[in-house]
Amino acid sequence: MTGAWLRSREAGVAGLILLTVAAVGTINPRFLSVENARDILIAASPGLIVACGATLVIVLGEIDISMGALMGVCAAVLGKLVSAEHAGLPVWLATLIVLSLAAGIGLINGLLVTVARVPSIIATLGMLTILTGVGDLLMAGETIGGFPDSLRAFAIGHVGMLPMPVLVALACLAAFTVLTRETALGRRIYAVGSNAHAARLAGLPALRLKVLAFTLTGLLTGVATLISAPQLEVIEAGFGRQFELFVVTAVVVGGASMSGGAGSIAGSALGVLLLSLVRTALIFLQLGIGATYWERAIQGGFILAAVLADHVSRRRRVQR
Amino acid sequence: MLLETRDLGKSYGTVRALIGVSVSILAGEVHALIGENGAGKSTFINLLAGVVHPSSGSISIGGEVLEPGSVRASEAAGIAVIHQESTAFQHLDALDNLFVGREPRRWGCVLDRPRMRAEGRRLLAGLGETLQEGRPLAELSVAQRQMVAIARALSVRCRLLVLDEPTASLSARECGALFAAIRRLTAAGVAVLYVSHRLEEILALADRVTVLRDGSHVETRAAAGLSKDDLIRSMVGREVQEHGHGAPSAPGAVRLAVRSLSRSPCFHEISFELRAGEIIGLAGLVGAGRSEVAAAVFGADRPDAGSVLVDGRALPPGDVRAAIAAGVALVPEDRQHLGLVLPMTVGENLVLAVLASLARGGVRRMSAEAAVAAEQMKAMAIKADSPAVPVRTLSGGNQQKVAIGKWLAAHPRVLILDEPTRGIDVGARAEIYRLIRSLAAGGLATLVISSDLQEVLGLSHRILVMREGRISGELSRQDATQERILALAMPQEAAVAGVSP
Amino acid sequence: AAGAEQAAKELGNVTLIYDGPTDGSPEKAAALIEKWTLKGVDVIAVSPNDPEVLAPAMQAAMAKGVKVITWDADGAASSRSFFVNQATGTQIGEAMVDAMAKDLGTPAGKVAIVTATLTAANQNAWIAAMKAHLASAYPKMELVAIKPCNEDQKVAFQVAQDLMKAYPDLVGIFGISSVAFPGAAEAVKQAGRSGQVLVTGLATPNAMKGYVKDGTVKSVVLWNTRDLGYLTVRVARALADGVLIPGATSFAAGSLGSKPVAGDAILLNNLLVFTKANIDQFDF
Amino acid sequence: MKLGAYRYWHETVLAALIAALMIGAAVVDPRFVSWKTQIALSSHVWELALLAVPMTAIIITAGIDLSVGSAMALSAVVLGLAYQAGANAWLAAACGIVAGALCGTFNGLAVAWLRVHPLIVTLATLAAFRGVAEGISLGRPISGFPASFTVLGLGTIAGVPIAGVIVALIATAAGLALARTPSGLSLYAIGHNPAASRFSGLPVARLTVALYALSGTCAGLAAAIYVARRNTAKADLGTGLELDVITAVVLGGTSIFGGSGRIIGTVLGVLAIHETREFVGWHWEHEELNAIVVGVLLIAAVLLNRLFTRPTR
Ligand SMILES: Nc1ncnc2c1ncn2[C@@H]1O[C@H](COP(=O)(O)OP(=O)(O)OP(=O)(O)O)[C@@H](O)[C@H]1O
Ligand SMILES: Nc1ncnc2c1ncn2[C@@H]1O[C@H](COP(=O)(O)OP(=O)(O)OP(=O)(O)O)[C@@H](O)[C@H]1O
Ligand SMILES: [Mg+2]
Ligand SMILES: [Mg+2]
Repeated sequence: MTGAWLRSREAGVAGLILLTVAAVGTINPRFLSVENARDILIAASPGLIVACGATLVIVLGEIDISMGALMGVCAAVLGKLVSAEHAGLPVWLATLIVLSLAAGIGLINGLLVTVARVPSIIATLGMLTILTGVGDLLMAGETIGGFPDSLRAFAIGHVGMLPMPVLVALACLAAFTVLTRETALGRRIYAVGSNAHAARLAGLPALRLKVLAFTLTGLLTGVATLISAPQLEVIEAGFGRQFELFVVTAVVVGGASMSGGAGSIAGSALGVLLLSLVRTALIFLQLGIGATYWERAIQGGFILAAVLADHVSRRRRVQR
Repeated sequence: MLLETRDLGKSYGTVRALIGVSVSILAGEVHALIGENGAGKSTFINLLAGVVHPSSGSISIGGEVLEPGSVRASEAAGIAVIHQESTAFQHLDALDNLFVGREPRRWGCVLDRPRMRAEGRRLLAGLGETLQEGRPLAELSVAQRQMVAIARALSVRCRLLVLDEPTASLSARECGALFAAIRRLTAAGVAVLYVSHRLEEILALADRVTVLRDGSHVETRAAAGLSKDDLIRSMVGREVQEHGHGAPSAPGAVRLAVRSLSRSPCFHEISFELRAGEIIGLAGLVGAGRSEVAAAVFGADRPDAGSVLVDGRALPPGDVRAAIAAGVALVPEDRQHLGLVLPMTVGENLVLAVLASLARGGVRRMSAEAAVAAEQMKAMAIKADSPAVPVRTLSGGNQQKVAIGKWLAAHPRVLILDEPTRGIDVGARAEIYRLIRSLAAGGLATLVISSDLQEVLGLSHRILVMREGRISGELSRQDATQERILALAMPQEAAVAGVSP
Repeated sequence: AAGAEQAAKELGNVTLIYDGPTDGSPEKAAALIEKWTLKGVDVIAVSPNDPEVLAPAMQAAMAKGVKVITWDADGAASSRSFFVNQATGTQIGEAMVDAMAKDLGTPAGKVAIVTATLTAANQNAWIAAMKAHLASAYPKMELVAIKPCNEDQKVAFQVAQDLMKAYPDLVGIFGISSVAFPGAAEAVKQAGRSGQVLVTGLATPNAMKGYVKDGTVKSVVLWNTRDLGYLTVRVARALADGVLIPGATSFAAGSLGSKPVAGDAILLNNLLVFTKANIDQFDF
Repeated sequence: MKLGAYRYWHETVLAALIAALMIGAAVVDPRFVSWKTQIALSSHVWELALLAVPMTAIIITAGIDLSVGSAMALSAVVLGLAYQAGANAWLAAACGIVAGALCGTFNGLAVAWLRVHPLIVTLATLAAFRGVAEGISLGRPISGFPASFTVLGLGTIAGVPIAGVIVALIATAAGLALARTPSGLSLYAIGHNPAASRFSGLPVARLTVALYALSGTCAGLAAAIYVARRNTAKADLGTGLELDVITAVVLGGTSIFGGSGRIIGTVLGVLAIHETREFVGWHWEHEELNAIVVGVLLIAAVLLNRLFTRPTR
């Protein structure tokens, strides 16, 4: 059992994380502070939350790339609803509306993919484009500010030692780990992604599972917006841009397969952490101003190395 | 009477896959269902399983009418099905595979792992297997996977167990365990509906036999006293020329020489020579490594050691294109995944292997391609409306003819046929045999891999037998008998129990 | 915008059309200039987000007889007739450095810059000026890092957080875009280091009021965008009417009075520094 | 009625949509549909069209290339640096194109030989290529190319933009190659079933590498055209272009699952997006609307196609 785990994708990513942390920590011990760990976790929490849903979608053999734009729309709507200069609704009502909106968009994605049988990459690419436009229209080049304190407290508050966003992320991770590993629903999701035809023969409700996964991804995107947007005092146009790219990359780095059936919540979470580490690590390495211009290249190379290394080692293990 | 179909029919557009079939199945009997490719056997089973919706008619089980087109209703009524195609979930482990879709649960949603484990062990033990938990099914052997699928079907407390060609990938040992399990079930009053192209199995197992032809019910009668010829006549509706031995033409020069070819763990130290005009049969149990040898000779896999020579010249290892250029052709076992591009047309598939050589100046010559396609369709007697229909729409036998014709168009010097007639009905089979013989007579060097001993015996000039990755012996056509081949093929210690015939 | 609309209303014969790429892409901005050239407007006032990329399109517009002026930021001299100059890149960069030095009291210690993107032309011009000014005027202030936030406030926030931890003796952060500045300020505020790590940069007073009042930010550098809009529309009208011609030395800018013209630049020259004392007087 | 036999439903639907749009535009504002306006606006589409051609072939093989925008930026920067280093502008352009080809070859090798899913490879190189572009240029723009070079982006032959002529030639060549060469048919076979293609002796790995290399080369060429038009080489150009390109290709009827698609469809897809965008921008002056209209168009085209073609299974 432990032997199998050590050979798994999760172990590989965890190893890379440890290696990065150890290396950067050796060069700059301040990297190893509790404070820094906390900040990295806070920054990673929206990714951790949405990756839960994205993992389900990818395990089902589909893909969702509309999350970033949806986040932008959710943030804009949230801002407009709660801020005093716009609607000024009570926080609970605004929260409810934002979450329903996010889940609703996810539901539409799901229905497009299942009922209308639009390939998921096209459906969500279309949704991404539409939502980007809607988000920009809502923001209209302005900023929206004035979040009530209760909302701010939710995003930057603590429960004991734990920051709220991290707490929410951990709760999501725990719930989805149990969902995928220990419930009939979870195993069915893997079954459908593994072999759609066999799933049909086994009478599994593939379409309903897909709609559910897309809806959950939407809903989680809403949750992620709620914990991250009010971290700042104002919301700018472009909030959440390219977030989908980050999440999909992280889930894939974490071992999910584009052809479905494979992937785990733990792997995806580790993928998010790994990718979240890189930017901070680069700052702590204090490479000087010139190195700044190579940061994106280093990040890209890092992803490439992680993915290629795994594929090469996997190919050595399984022949053909 | 356990189950009764009344006037059951199914049409796909204009294709009438099943026409007014009324059959009854009795509790405790093994009821065999036979027919040519495309006769409607799988369709009949899919209707019982609720996978497809009938166009007409009804099914009643235990006197109650079954809700049509619902997998869950069929399951609830006690019908368990093992489908023809693999229905395994490769990413899940054996335990999940056994129970997905009807998991034992606690509090409505959480899996009851201990119960699954206990139940899974019990089910697999009944088939002589042990439960391998935690390993994805992809890591198990084909036979182990099939046994998991069978155990899954048995896990339902069923009244009718349906098996659609369950033994296609099982070796003798597993077949024995399966037949024993079937007999236990029938003794307990469960009915078994059994589909197979292996007529020997039918005669050994079945109590009654139902024959379908072109979607229609031909007859149902008791199996006792029937002969293989009776079954064939009933399936095909005419006499089939049983394959007599063609006269072995004088073998020519050595075309293909394989020297100490090894690829661990699949096969070791394989050496043989194949001459022009010769047909060698390669026999062995499933998993003996024959397909792997073929793939290595063809350059699809890279061997660890050894060499392959065509006309005395060594082929670079692991290079399909070099092998093809030297005149080697392989009709693979898995025609759906390796042999054909199913969504493409018959014509395109037929010219795929000769595309480059038909082109002039890097531009395709459509007329030349059409001519080649037409020639092969005629030579192989491929039944298709036109070369422009997708191969996918053809019946299995005709697909196989396309897979062979595609290589004949390339005028190979060495032809390797891996299970050329698996899943092919008697009529189409006879045509393929005739073709292989005439090609050999024309000087083609042919290697035929087959699990069907009749086929190997009937076709080959010489027979090689493989056991556990090694060549365990060679038999000339005069010396070869089923018993001697089996003796060479069987693992030394394995029990011979339950092997058919 | 408010200033521009006011000018348009005063003049009465101006139709104002606002257009701009939603994602700040220079390519799209160039495409917009080409579109308006085709549609045939009298004057295009460009705030070039990338002077180099926009230059060919602006030149083409001038060749078609459309008057092109720049405002807010300048373009290549050959690509426009006048620049409504609120401040040059050098002035802006130096003003930010000076503000930081003043806020620090003793201009010494490590400082860092959070910029928009590594390729943002205006920001890069300011950074160049800042580097030069730091080196010549404040040698004791050491610039330790320049980090992009990719025009994402969350990233600006996180980058500023990381900078404070990686350089515990950091004394100041420049947020040199309207996105980077509030993000950096929020990070300092949440870290509880308001007053220890000073933040300054460019942003509108409204976005920064909170941070100025709680002491996280002591100065915000910006020009009066309201006046700039007003002046720009005035200049455009005058240019279209042929009233403003090259060689003029002053320009009557309505309620702003007379503004000096230096070469091809109409000088607004009102780089502002907002502090706790004056920020409430501005609303934009 | 046998509708199934007609193979060009998607193209027909797209062409009709474009025609409807143009007629509508002519009614609203005749200036928009004038030859002069259309030629002038066409300069906005050449890079998109150029990259959509190899992307069509790649998607036909069930692959994808997300790195085209970044490869284009890297090519442009290499072009600029070579020019700054004293090379003649045309030689510099050649350097840029070679850089693009190398980017593409890298993708191709990773996909074909290491057998990593193309989405994953190019997701990583999407960041890596642009990062290298930023690194070697330090984010600075390079401009001041001679007029003899900018003619590539701005010049016309008999009233037709030179860039357009280049794109038309490449698209025609690609269309013919797909329909009329062994390699073309091989790409469709690979898209449907790479294993069977290999077993048929098709040069799967070689074609795959060549295809991605071609995509990189076209990115290099697109970079040269862009730099010539805007007289600036910079590391941020082509940001987000990959999504536009993919949108155009799938709008043109190429199946994202591989095995089907035609250049003519892609050309119509590019045209549909281009005209829609330009008209929306022309008439409503709302950049944001563009995105919404294109997104709706994308989904609507797939749905419309469903109405006409029954899935055969
Ligand atoms: N989904 C489908 N669409 C169209 N035709 C179908 C479909 N499924 C089966 N058919 C047709 O129905 C007929 C019966 O097919 P079926 O699979 O039942 O045959 P079978 O007896 O199981 O043959 P085999 O021995 O090859 O398994 C064939 O002509 C087949 O082409
Ligand atoms: N898909 C697979 N997964 C795991 N092991 C496999 C798989 N296919 C074959 N094997 C293993 O590879 C070895 C050789 O198999 P191979 O298919 O070459 O046998 P064969 O003699 O050709 O049998 P067949 O009658 O199926 O063609 C066996 O040990 C078998 O268990
Ligand atoms: Mg069948
Ligand atoms: Mg085999």
